[in-house]
Amino acid sequence: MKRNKSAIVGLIIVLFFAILAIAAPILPIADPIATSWGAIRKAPSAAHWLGTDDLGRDILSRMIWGAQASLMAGVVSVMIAVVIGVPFGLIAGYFGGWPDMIISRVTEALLAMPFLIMAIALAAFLGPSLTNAMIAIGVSATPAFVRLTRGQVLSVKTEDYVEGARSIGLNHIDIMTRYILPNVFAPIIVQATLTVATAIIAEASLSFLGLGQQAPAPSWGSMLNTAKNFLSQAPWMTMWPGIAIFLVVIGFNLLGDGLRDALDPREA
Amino acid sequence: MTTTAPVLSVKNLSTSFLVDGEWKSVVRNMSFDVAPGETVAIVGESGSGKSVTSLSLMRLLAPATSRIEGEVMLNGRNLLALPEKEMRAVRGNEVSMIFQEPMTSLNPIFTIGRQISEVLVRHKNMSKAQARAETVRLLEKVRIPNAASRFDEYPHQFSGGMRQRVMIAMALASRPKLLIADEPTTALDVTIQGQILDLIKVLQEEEGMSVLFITHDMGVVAEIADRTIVMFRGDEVETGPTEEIFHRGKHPYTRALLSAVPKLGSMQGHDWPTRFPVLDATTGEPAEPVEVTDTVVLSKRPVLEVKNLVTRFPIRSGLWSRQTGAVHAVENVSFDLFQGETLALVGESGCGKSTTGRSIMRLVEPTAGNVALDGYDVMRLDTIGLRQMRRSVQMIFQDPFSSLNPRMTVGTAICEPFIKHRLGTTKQAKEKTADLLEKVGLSADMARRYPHEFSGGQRQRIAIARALALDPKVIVADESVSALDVSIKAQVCNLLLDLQQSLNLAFLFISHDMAVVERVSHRVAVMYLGEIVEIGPRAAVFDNPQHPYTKKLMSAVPVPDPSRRGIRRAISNDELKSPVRAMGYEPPRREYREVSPGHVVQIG
Amino acid sequence: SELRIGLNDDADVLDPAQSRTFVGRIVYTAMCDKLVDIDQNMKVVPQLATEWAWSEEGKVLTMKIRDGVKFHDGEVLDAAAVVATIERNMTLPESRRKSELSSVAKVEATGPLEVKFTLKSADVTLLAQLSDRAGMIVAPKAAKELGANFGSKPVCAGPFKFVERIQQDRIVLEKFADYWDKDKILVDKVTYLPIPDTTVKLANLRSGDLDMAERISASDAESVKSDANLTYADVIGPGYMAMYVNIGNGARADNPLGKDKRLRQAFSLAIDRDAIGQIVFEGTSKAGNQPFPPSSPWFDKDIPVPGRDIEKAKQLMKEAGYEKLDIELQHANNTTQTQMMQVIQSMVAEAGFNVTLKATEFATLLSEQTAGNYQLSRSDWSGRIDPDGNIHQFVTCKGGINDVKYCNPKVDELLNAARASTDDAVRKEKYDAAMAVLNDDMPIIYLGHQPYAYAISKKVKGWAPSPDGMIRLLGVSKG
Amino acid sequence: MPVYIGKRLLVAIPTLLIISIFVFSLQKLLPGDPVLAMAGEERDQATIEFLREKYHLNDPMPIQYLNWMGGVVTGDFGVSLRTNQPVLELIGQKLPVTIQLAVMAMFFAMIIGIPIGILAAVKKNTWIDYTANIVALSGLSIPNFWLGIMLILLVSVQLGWLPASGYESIFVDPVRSIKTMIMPAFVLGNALAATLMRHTRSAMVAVLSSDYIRTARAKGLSPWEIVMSHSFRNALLPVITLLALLFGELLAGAVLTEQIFTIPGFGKMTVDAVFTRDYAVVQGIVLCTAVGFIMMNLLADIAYVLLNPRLRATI
Ligand SMILES: Nc1ncnc2c1ncn2[C@@H]1O[C@H](COP(=O)(O)OP(=O)(O)OP(=O)(O)O)[C@@H](O)[C@H]1O
Ligand SMILES: Nc1ncnc2c1ncn2[C@@H]1O[C@H](COP(=O)(O)OP(=O)(O)OP(=O)(O)O)[C@@H](O)[C@H]1O
Ligand SMILES: [Mg+2]
Ligand SMILES: [Mg+2]
Repeated sequence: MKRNKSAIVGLIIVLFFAILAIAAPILPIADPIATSWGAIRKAPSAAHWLGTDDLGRDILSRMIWGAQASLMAGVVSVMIAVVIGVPFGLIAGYFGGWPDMIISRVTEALLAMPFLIMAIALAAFLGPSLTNAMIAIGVSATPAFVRLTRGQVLSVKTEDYVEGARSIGLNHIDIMTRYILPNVFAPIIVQATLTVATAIIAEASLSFLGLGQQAPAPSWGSMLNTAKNFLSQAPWMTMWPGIAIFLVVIGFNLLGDGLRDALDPREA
Repeated sequence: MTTTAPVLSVKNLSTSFLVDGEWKSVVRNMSFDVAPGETVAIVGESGSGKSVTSLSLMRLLAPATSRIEGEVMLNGRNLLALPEKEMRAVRGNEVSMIFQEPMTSLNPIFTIGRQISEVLVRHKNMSKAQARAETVRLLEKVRIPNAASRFDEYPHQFSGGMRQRVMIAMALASRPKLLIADEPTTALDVTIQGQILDLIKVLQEEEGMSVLFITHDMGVVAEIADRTIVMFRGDEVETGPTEEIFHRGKHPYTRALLSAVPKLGSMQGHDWPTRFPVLDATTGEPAEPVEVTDTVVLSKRPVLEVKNLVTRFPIRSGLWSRQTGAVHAVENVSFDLFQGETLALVGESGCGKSTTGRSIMRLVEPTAGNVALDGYDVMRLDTIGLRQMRRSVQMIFQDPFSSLNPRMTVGTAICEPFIKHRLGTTKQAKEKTADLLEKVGLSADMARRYPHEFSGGQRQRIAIARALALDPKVIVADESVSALDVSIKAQVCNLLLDLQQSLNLAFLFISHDMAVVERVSHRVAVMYLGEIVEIGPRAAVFDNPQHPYTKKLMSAVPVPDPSRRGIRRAISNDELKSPVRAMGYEPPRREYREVSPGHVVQIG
Repeated sequence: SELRIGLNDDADVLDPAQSRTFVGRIVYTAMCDKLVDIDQNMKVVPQLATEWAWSEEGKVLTMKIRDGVKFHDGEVLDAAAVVATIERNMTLPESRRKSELSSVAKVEATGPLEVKFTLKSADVTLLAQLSDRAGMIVAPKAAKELGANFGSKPVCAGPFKFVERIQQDRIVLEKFADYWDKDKILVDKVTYLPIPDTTVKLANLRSGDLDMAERISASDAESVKSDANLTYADVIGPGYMAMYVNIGNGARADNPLGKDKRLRQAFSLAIDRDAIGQIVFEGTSKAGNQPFPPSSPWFDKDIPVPGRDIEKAKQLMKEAGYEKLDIELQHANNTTQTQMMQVIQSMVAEAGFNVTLKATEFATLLSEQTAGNYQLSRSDWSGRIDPDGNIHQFVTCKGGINDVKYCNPKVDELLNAARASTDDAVRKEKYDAAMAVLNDDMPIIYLGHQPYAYAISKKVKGWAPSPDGMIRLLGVSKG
Repeated sequence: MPVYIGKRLLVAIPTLLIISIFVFSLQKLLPGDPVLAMAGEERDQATIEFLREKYHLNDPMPIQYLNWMGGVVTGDFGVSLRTNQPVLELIGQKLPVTIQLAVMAMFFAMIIGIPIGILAAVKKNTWIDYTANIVALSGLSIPNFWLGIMLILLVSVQLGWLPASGYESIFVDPVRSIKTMIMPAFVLGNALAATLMRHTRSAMVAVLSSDYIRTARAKGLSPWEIVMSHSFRNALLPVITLLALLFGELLAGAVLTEQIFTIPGFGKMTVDAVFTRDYAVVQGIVLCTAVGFIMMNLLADIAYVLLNPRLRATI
């Protein structure tokens, strides 16, 4: 019960930002890319609730518009990682043998590859766009999910109910999707909610390489990146995106905990 | 007997749990005494509050979500009022406890020795070396062979029975005044159960301690307890000397409980399996037990023919994991099973019963042998054929808790095979599910629930319903009732018998519970170290056991008759013989003798 | 006493023949003396060469070498050493100095302390080249021994000698006791530390871990000025900031901006160069429209830095037949550039240019620019002492870095002529004429000139910034 | 055990081969010409041609690959295009730095993440648990550069306790070496702590509800003894794999942190090499981190097995 309360708090936080992101075009806020040379790096005030940035743009409005890119970057790339990583982990863990050998080796190789290199390569390959940034982040987050899933599957596949599934004549796909997958989801959710944070921050470094949200369109990550240069002159430029990322991370983690419990009929 | 002051005196003990923000009372107004040297048993069906009572005495429940009221006097001190720190000095010292699950109650990553000597270091201020010496002594006392050398071994290197003995050693380490044993033998098979019970009795005499023994096995109660407390849904419904309770139990529930107890030898004179008498727990009125009609069809070819089945699990080690040996789990097993017949497969833990069942279904690949189902050679089937075959043979797994997917509603679980084998539409599948649920005595609207929302007995029935979904001809029932408590055990057995009668099913009934086997089977096969050492009609095997192992098995069964309480088995501390053989081991050729028609015994 | 200097990034190979980076040059300033140096007014002054003379219409250059100069390893620096070094620069396969010395036909010792350069054709820019890496004289023995690996243990004749280098961490030099002008060496040890993050650089300065930091960010200027322990100094460098328009480099040149100079002029007019300086550089930079800063004697005063004129820009657009124009602008992915490009993006939007920014890391930018895979590309030129170095190679038809592939015979003629003359007045005339053409064709849109900004601990005495951005340490002490 | 290790090392060979092919094909995959970046501002054509020849960049890729691999197996990783330094020597310079940073960061991550994780598990669903979660997650979401610079400003500039940046070899001046690493290691470790904390917590929750913990309580052990001796090691088991993963990540380089504190480690070198397309260096680093990664995993698995007696017999 208590647990669900915190899940609801998480849901509210995430929804709050999601709604902001979606409603950005209709909210009565300033144009996020309208520069104002007369209002450069102004501290929060009545006119600009969260202050202005290095080009005199309204930070509040940039935060709201940026929510879209950042949430997308966080959620979509994690989804990509899950959608690729989990099935491969499932196959490696379930079948063992050479599929496992191949998947594990490639996973290890990918893990050893610096993110930056993969990102540049993908940027060159796929061309610059937010979508491709998400793909890049997703792909580089994948190995962790493969490993995690594989490890879980190894323990779940020895459960009696898996043998039970075989005994009623189910095929491998059915067993994997209906018996194993639902029972390995808990740690995957924990990992996914943690990865959301990494992904949001990673988007910034990719936009820097020309792969993510391109200037002047805002994202929290790239706002942070810019703010880095004005840490002492305009601390609020760092503060707001920092706080937003923090809240979203908390939100997703609480939600993840709740989701994990909700997916587990024993906890409900 | 209780002339001296009691060691433990419980007054108005009530326990409640905080569930969904509300206090739910689970144990109410328990009052009882335990005198020095006395053994008191608490019996009752699953969920009646036995474990909660014992945990309350030890104050081992999570304080945040539980509330314990009343008075627990241990040698004049109220345990419930002690500060936690002092309570810690009581736990494991004055009162110690043995838990139900020997497999999980020991920390897997510490040595046995350390876990025992910890108690001595903690409570007796012994040095490491002293504790070690004392631990070895204790291990010897509980008859662990080579105690000194096994001090540094880990739990997984011990068999279940030995682990339970380790738990006992641990509990006895500080020479407690009171030992609380919560179902210490339920998970064990009869031979080991017998050993453990005897061990407790002997030690109790030597140390003069009192024992609070929790169980739902009336046979065990009869054998061990001086006095018995019967619990029913959180209430203490009856207390008295064991004999009183057994012979003159007043409460209807007590009588219901007793009548449900299968007694070995009670089937003498019956030709066919017989349903258990069912008593109404509130009125205590028995329903007449009905003898089942003859269902066996001997005229046709057996539905299942097993010939020279061998299953071995390779053991690999060394460089490149070369095979160095094998577990000979099933060795040259042959038998037939006729339509409508129940063949029981009995034997001690690890003798290969489950593996036999799984090999027949090719859930493990047998090493050699033939299995014919309705005349078709199961061993030659390809993947598709195998899937088809599995429509005809179904298995009910040993453990109802773990054999259902915890994240699938039972409705989905039951209709899944039906849908996957394309036997009908979704609607038909729903109808079938409802029908099956009712058939196994549940209601159709339970289909939406998840496995954890059912009791063990109900879950076992769900497993049965699922097995029936494909209208199989043969059901392999692996220890389907062993883990259930008496009343439910009776219900499930009755259910199986009913189903056999109405659907003409053949059962391969795997069990180590001899009393149940006697009641439900037509024929019995006794397995020992992977081989069938004796097989024959039930009456022949039970009344005239030939093989020494069969005899040992029979004698180990506790008899629910308090008058036999003094009787001791010869205590043996032999471990299970191992079915592990080195590479190149040739199983000896076995000779068999037919004692009477169909009753065959291995003679060498 | 030890002087600790924070550099913006790490140097590359420490071999004057091979090195390419700006920070490398900063280190050489302390380690390797050159034939000639430049002074505060960018005039060439003696260093290892005490005097020199041009003859035969600028085809022969004779230099007198300073007497009594020793290399760090004790070897004597004489004419032979100079010849060896110049030849090394011209012939070492790895040498990056070849193009700088491409006009040299022959170099020979005409006396123990006299060197003669014979040129293929008149090239007055040579002197300026010799004031930089091409003119740094290295110890012949060491250079021979180490060959291309000279950078691992460079031996020169500067005031400080090499001690050790840990990549990305530090370069340590110590006082050279036998330096020819050793009285001016007032510190015992110099350590260069690459610290890319400007905030961190300042923090190090404030905590006393650094004595001096180069290229601090403009946004920190104010706080440095207000810090009682620090001094702020800046100087406009010889380089420029510009945007290159793809005029004729491959298929992507085929776009309105590349084809129609009116659009380029409109683009340039839509930019408020002063505002950029204020917003991005806090007023420390200089607005500009030519390859030389307005303060330079080479600046063509007839083409003043234009103010922003949106109306005119729109007018030009209309003439070219456009209301709106989509343009893709690639730029290096550092924050200052990103900021600057966003400013420009929003400025030119008012004239109807719809600019899409494409941040690229530098290596990619470079290859895209060379390959012509861009429409508008933003990059900087660090600048050369001689005006030729800022313009010739960019816009002459065969220019080595003519990435815009601009080709105008008239411009070629003017710029080649400017090279040949030793008379500054003549040269200026030619450059002005070329500038007039270029300003009209506008293949390169110049934006302005970046400052070199320094923060120096008050403990450091006797230091002033040089217009070439180098950190000269003679006469500098630390109290 | 030696056999097990040997086997693991053998299967590492294909992994390394895959990685070497991956990393080698980068030359083709990444845009940007290494030679252009090397040629200097003037990009002299002759120099460019010379460099291409010198570094065999004109050879067909398979030949280049084989040449390179041939070098690698004989211990020659080529030279840096940028600085002419042998790659092996460069790695030799950076590796100790990176390892020191990684070890110290791991130390911080562990002393923050594990105790908080344990505490949160013991006090599950209380305000302590919630606070612990928030503290740990804030470590994950506070930007590294912000924390780093704030620390520099506070600890170095204001208080003058620690050097603001730089690096000193631990063999030359251990005290200063540790001092310069404290802040960067903390910044890095702090970010990892969240992951460690969340996983420790869930492992610990599972352990605390197990039967043998009830047994331990029934023996009269104090909560402290139970947590420290009976649960901790058990909960550590699943965390070990994670530790290896995290440590591997650290080896691969903590670019931003190294940059802020100007620590000459792998991360900075990788970034510089990637940005200047100094492929010999990139390849060397990636291979080296891959080996490190494989070793860490191996160590983790060995630790896992050693801590888990049930598995001990299997290897
Ligand atoms: N921690 C708890 N919180 C809430 N309810 C509990 C808790 N522990 C036990 N119960 C409930 O208390 C009741 C009594 O449980 P208890 O474990 O004492 O049964 P038992 O008699 O030991 O049964 P069994 O024979 O199956 O061991 C059950 O209904 C159970 O669901
Ligand atoms: N997959 C396996 N790999 C190796 N050995 C196995 C495997 N399955 C079972 N065994 C071994 O085969 C033997 C027979 O096991 P089986 O499960 O058939 O015993 P059982 O008679 O069903 O015992 P229980 O009454 O405890 O269920 C045991 O020694 C067991 O350890
Ligand atoms: Mg119980
Ligand atoms: Mg079994």
